[in-house]
Amino acid sequence: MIQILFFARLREQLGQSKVQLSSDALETPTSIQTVLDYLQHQNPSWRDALSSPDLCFAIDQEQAQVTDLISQNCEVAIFPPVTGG
Amino acid sequence: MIQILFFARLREQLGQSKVQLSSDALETPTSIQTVLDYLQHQNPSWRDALSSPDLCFAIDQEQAQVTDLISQNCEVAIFPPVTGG
Amino acid sequence: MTFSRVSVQTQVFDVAERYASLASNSSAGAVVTFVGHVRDMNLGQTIQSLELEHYPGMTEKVLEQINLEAIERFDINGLDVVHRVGVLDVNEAIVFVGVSSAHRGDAFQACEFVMDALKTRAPFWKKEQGSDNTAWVSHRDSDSQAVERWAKK
Amino acid sequence: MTFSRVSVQTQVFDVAERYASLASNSSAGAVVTFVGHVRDMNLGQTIQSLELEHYPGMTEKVLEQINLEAIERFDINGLDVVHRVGVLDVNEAIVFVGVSSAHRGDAFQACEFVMDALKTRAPFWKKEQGSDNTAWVSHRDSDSQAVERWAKK
Repeated sequence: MIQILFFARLREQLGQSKVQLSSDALETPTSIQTVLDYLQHQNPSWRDALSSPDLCFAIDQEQAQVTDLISQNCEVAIFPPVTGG
Repeated sequence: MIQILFFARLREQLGQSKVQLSSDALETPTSIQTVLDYLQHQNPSWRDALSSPDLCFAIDQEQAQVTDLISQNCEVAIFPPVTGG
Repeated sequence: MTFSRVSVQTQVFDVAERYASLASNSSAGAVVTFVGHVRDMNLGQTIQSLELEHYPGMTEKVLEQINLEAIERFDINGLDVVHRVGVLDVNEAIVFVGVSSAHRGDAFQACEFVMDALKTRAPFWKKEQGSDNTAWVSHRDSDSQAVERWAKK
Repeated sequence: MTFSRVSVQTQVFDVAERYASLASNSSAGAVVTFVGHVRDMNLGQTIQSLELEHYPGMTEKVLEQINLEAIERFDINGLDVVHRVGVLDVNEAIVFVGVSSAHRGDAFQACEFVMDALKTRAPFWKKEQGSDNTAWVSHRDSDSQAVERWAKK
């Protein structure tokens, strides 16, 4: 299972804060890009939000690139650029 | 009259915090260097302290160079490099 | 041994208490603090309140990692970082970064380094409640530029 | 209108109160403070107390001039400088420089600029009472170097 978390503007756009992909939904290892493509395919209304060029990513709570690989039981986070401080 | 103030290490070395030069002691305008020479001539025991290469100067409470000119009724200050903060 | 602390909290923090704790180390010499507050205006709009969302778990890890990097790069004795989340009113303090060091240059640099890194790496997001509407705050290019000067040559 | 204040005083100052006063301007956004303390050691000797001499009249003028320069160079809302004179114990605060600004970069820079300028231009002199002897503190070359980076190109 891969857990996918959404934050801030993206969370509001998608209307939810997380989705879980079961192990038969996507073969692993897979890239964040493949997850993005899969989610857009499953939910066409998410296309705009998930193809925003400014999205940032984390795998298991560490900053990641869209090409980085995910294995089973990973926690993947997708969010807009951070604006704290 | 020119009032001359000494601070910190220099004040202790000279054993006093100020001297006043009457208007007939030195013709004005005159430079700080001339005042230094005059003081050393009048008080040979001040020679070492007043020829220290690190001395700093102010005329009427504004930073000055040893070559800057002084007129009557000026307040001249001579002191070691500052160490506040 | 360097004192390092991070806290992500909904409660108001006490700047005086945090400053005093950093200053209590008698070899400190220099204490630099940064405090960020909710501004009453942003991009011409009056702000009424701010809501701060974050990524629990990752936030703390990133802040601790930034502190470690600061301790490695600068000669400092103490480092204290607090960031609030939840709803904040205008003028409330959002973030505190305090650094103590024997040298003022290191204290200033470490404090600025931590702020620049936090602004670009810590997963916080601000949503502003203005007089007219509510909007997510956009990332500033100036923050990305600010952090670039710390890149190791 | 920028708030600017300088104070040279024998009394202890209250960092919390000075910080609160800078932060109370709701357009501030960023508040950076520097506090310098009496260290317990200097050049390997244990320090018991510090005596600060100054040049009354010139000191205040120089501090006000430095504040004016900071206000001219940086985009800041408030600037508060306090420096103590007289006898200070180990760990007591010597100097406070607080800056408020809409921008953290300007707040950091102005605070560091004021400290560098004060260290090299304000007529204060420190005398340390150590365990063995009493000695005037020497000027540090690093302070002269620090101020040079602010020279206008």
